[in-house]
Amino acid sequence: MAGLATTFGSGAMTNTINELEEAQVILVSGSNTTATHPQVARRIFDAVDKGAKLIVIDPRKTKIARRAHIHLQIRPGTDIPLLNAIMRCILDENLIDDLFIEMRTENYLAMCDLLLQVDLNQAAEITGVAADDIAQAARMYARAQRSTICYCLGVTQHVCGTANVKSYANLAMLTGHVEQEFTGVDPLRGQYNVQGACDMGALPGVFSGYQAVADPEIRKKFEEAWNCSLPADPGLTVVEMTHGGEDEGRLKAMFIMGENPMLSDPVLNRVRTSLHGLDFLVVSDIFLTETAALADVVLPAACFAEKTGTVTNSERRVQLSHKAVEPPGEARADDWIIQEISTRMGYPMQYESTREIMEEICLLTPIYGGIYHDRLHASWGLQWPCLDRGHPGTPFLHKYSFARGFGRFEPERHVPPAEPATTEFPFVLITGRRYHQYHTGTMSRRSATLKRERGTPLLDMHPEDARRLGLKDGCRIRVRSRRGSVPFTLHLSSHMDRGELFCDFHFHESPTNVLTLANSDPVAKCPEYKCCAVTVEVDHD
Amino acid sequence: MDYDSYPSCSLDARRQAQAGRDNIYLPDQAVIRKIIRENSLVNTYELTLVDELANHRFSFEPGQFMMISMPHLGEAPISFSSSPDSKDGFSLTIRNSGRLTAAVQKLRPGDIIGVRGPYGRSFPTDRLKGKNLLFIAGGIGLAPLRPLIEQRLAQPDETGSLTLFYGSRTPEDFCFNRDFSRWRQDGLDLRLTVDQAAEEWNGPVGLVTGLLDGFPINDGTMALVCGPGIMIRFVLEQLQAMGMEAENIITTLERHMKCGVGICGHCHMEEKLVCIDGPVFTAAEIPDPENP
Amino acid sequence: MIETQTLHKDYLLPLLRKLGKQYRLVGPVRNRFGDTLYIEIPDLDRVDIDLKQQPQNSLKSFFFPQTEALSSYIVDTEPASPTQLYSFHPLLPENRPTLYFGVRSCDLFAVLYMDMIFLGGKHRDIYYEQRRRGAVFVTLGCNEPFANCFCNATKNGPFLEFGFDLQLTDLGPAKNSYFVEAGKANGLNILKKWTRFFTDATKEDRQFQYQAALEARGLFRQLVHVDLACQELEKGNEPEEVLADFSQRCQDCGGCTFICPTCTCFSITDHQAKDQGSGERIRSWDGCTFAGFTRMAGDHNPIDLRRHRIRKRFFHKLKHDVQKHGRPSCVGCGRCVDMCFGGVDIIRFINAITEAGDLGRDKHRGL
Amino acid sequence: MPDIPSICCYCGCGCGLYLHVEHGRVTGVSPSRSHPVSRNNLCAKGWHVHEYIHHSDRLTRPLIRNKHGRLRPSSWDDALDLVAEKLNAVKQQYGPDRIGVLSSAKCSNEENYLLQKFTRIGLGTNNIDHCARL
Repeated sequence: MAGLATTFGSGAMTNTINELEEAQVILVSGSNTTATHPQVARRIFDAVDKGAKLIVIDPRKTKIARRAHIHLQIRPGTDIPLLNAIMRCILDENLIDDLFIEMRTENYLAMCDLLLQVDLNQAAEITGVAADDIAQAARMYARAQRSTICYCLGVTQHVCGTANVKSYANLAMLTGHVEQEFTGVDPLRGQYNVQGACDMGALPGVFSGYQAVADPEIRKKFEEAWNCSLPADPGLTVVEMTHGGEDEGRLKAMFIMGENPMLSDPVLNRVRTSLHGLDFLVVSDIFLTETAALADVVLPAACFAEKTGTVTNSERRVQLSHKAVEPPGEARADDWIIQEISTRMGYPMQYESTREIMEEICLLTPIYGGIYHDRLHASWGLQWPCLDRGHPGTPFLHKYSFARGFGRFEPERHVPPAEPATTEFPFVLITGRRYHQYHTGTMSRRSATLKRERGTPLLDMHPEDARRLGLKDGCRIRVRSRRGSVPFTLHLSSHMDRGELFCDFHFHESPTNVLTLANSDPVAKCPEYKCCAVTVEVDHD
Repeated sequence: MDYDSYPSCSLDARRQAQAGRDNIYLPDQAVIRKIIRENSLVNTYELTLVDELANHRFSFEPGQFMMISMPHLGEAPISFSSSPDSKDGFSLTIRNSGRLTAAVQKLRPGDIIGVRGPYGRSFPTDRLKGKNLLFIAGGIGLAPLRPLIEQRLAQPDETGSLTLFYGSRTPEDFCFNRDFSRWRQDGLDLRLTVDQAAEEWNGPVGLVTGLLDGFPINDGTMALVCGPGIMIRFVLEQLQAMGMEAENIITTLERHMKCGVGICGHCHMEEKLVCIDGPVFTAAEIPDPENP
Repeated sequence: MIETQTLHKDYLLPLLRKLGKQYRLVGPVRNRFGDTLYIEIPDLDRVDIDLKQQPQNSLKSFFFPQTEALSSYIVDTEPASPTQLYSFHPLLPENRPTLYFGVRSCDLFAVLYMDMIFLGGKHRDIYYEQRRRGAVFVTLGCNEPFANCFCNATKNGPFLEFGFDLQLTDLGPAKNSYFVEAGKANGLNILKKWTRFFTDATKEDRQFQYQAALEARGLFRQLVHVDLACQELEKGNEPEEVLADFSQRCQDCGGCTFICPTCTCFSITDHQAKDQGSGERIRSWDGCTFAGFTRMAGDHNPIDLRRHRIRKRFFHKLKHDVQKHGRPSCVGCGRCVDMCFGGVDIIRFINAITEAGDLGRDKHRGL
Repeated sequence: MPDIPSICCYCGCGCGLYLHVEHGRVTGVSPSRSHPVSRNNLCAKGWHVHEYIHHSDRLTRPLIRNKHGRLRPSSWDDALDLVAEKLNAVKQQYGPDRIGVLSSAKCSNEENYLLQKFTRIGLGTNNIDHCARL
């Protein structure tokens, strides 16, 4: 997200999901799309049926990769050398979009300088992808009129996540594949309302609508509206909070609403220490999660079907979700809980409905300026930016000009993974989701059907690796990294590359994030979930 | 109770009562009288319906099954393993192979489980009368054949020769070994084989199909086969290769089931439903012989 | 002749209002998002009855809801208790006489199929029966089939010959009325009871209705050889390549089985209450496209490959039900078309196997 | 059986769906045909989104950890007062930046907005984040 914000000026999906159907070339990277964004995959399948070409960049032979015309099965964490090689091919074959670069972008010369240093054979060696395939993908992507890029956490959850994203943006700008309908760079957002949580300023450095807290003008606006004085320094990120450990100056109290860092955050042992070290922890959630079990106070919250409110999907579509049933027992919606706590702490908040809260959001958030509940009542949403009541919403971004003015090329060089495989830890572990489960499994594991379809944590391994280690399909194994070990059931899959492993993180009995490392991207602070060194041994317990 | 004779009973209450009686999804309660340990994973449970009248009316045929319920764990189909002629209740032989059956293993005499049934098509007992019967069983697959063996042994006048080839993983894994000497005394030719040899084992080692070589097949021979799917497949192939008519080879199959009465669709096997068209099939009737 | 009448369109609402006093009303309603669904109509004046679009749901969930509690149970949680308790108490749905109006031919035919599954065997399903008993169907013939329909090929539309209580046929803008046929006693009773809304049908009306039925058959946009597909499968042909391709496309959503008006498979699971001592046994829709559908205890799954699951679904519709019931159980409603994540739908399947079949014949002729 | 328009709570696709409600319980879902994303279908998670809503594990009462270290049911007033008191105490004693807040990608925009507002004015810190990165 930070990557796109630097290059384009806005970190959201540039197009709508439906536009994918009309693309001529779709480049999917680091996304097991059929499992994590089924509706996006559906558009891609439809587009391919209509004749579109599909390029997939992924270390695994995912379902979408098996559908691809070209699958670039890279080694984990080698996106940048691959993209630089692709761009070098485009440059060599003169497939760049001169006019676009001239009119809409800046810093092209620096980009060129970098590309001219790229050694294609070396890139093939680093990435593990044949130079011919790279060239073919480059031609395919560059020659089409309407090419679009979709990427997901496989690109961002690396130490060089931001640089990865910038490289994809570079590629799009080099060929002019952005700023139009049916073409762009689309980060697929993983969770229900992750886009909305960002938009609303649930981030340490910005108010709602990405208005920087460090900007005195903006702070003044909010201080006047809220009638208070506001702190100017950006706060801590999630991993900084949950990895405070025993440090001096660590957090003393936390309020966690509907999150489960005890499964979702890296190096769980450190998370546990940090949460244990708090003087006070309050968690509001719908179930007693692993995190709630550590709390001093647990507040029962309402789930999505028990309250009315808006959510924002991956394509910036703000939609109204209606209350269908009453919450169980004494459970209450989170907005009520927040208002009660705030009032009791001496900052009275009294909104009669979420409609009133939305009106305040509209007032203070330019990109949400015209998104009132009543406009959403009989429509399936408005896509921000939507500046005022009369604004129809914005299906694709950067029309006529980038949000930041010129698109900026940001040349990037290969950053090796923080923890490469070694003799002691010979496998590279990639973590991610399975189709039938969702995030930390709090909801999906309590669904009888989903539990039946995928009820146990699996570790995918190439059959040949398993043969070498004398392991059989379905056997109990233990995965060990420098930080801990976790039990899994082995699943042999020829969709893996040799030397690489894949596991999910939905199951508390196999807390994958005990293994992962805390190294994160210096800008976006995304932890490197897609690449850590591990070893596998038989589980004797 | 005949609700129609109670004029004061409202129409709706009458319907409710009627519905309760007709409700195929409503289990009865059965009490465990006795538990017999067969091996480390398998127990036989002797059960009686709690409702005395229902117990009195209750009857089943060899080859049929019951849907058993455990609290919070749902249901599973289990074949009868006792003689249909036994006076007090019925037996189910259950292998610990999932969450429900694992919970069953923890039960003690006096405990109650839910049961519905009997369901399914039984063995064609009339056709078997007077025939030379060859039983072939693997592991817990002997359980559904046991009622037939008991029934035939009890009617020697209407029974030809009886042979049982029974295979198991190890000598400890044979089920119903307490019956073996009685069965032999009563004239059953019982031959055992194990997959893995053990020190105290003098009998043959190998698959149960190995025992079939040279077995005399004639027009009056019928085979009854039950065991793991893969075993059924190979035994059926071999028996037919030995010249047996497919109609004379009878087996009983296992599938995932939810309703047991032909509605839920889980046990579809090509055009047949294992719960009502089976579980007993002749080799000629098995819709998908590759995958029994 | 009382069996055939006409109903002026102006009288439809007044008639429904009268019928609404006797029955719960269910009909196709267009909501504020522009979706048309069959819903229960508590107040005729506050809904937009839509007889122009195909309802996106079928009537399936009215008789067979997606989840339905079958019974509650109580368990004795005291381990030392001498007589353990474990008893079940039925939770029967209430029986509400319901009039379903604006029902399309495919949807009524699907109800008749469900009747066969739930009530036609040795054991009746009383939960289904409770919801089904007393239902009256006022169907609407389709003068203009919808984009993905092919009920002409499955031979249960666009107009019905039996099964309805009343069947309406739009007699066009000039007449501004419906041709009404009574198919069963309930329908006839409505015609008799509310004579003031109806007019005897003329010979011309009957001619028009006949003509509309003929013309409708020419308006189908999908050419689907359901009968040929059934024949191909009957011959024992296994479309391996088609299934291999489909298994690469299928993304396990189960949507085709849920949206299908004749997919009736279900699962039954226990849901423990908070107190451990009680719970509910709940049945819910299930789909043969899910891997867990056939998985047995101990993880053995006789149908473990995705292509076998897809095969199971299409073969059930087009082969096994033909063998068992004499006709395919696809009613040609087209709802599964265009909704699949990977483009696997029954039209694609039928086209693939009938084209392959034709190719085979051509090759044969070539020799 | 009213059909309540809602948005699937699983992934970021944001499918529009109808919740079927019977006797105060959500008994099923169906996708919207007119919705630009769901277009008449949902994934396996979406089709079963109703299954966890009435699960018996749902939290139904506030819980407070007692002196024996166990979570025990309490009244809303007690729980909320305790939260306010403790957060205020930490703020007074150590300063606002020693409090951290995690908001949620599973909550609505209004709730996220309110929580960041509360964090910034009520607690006086910018220590608010959620798991977008995870």
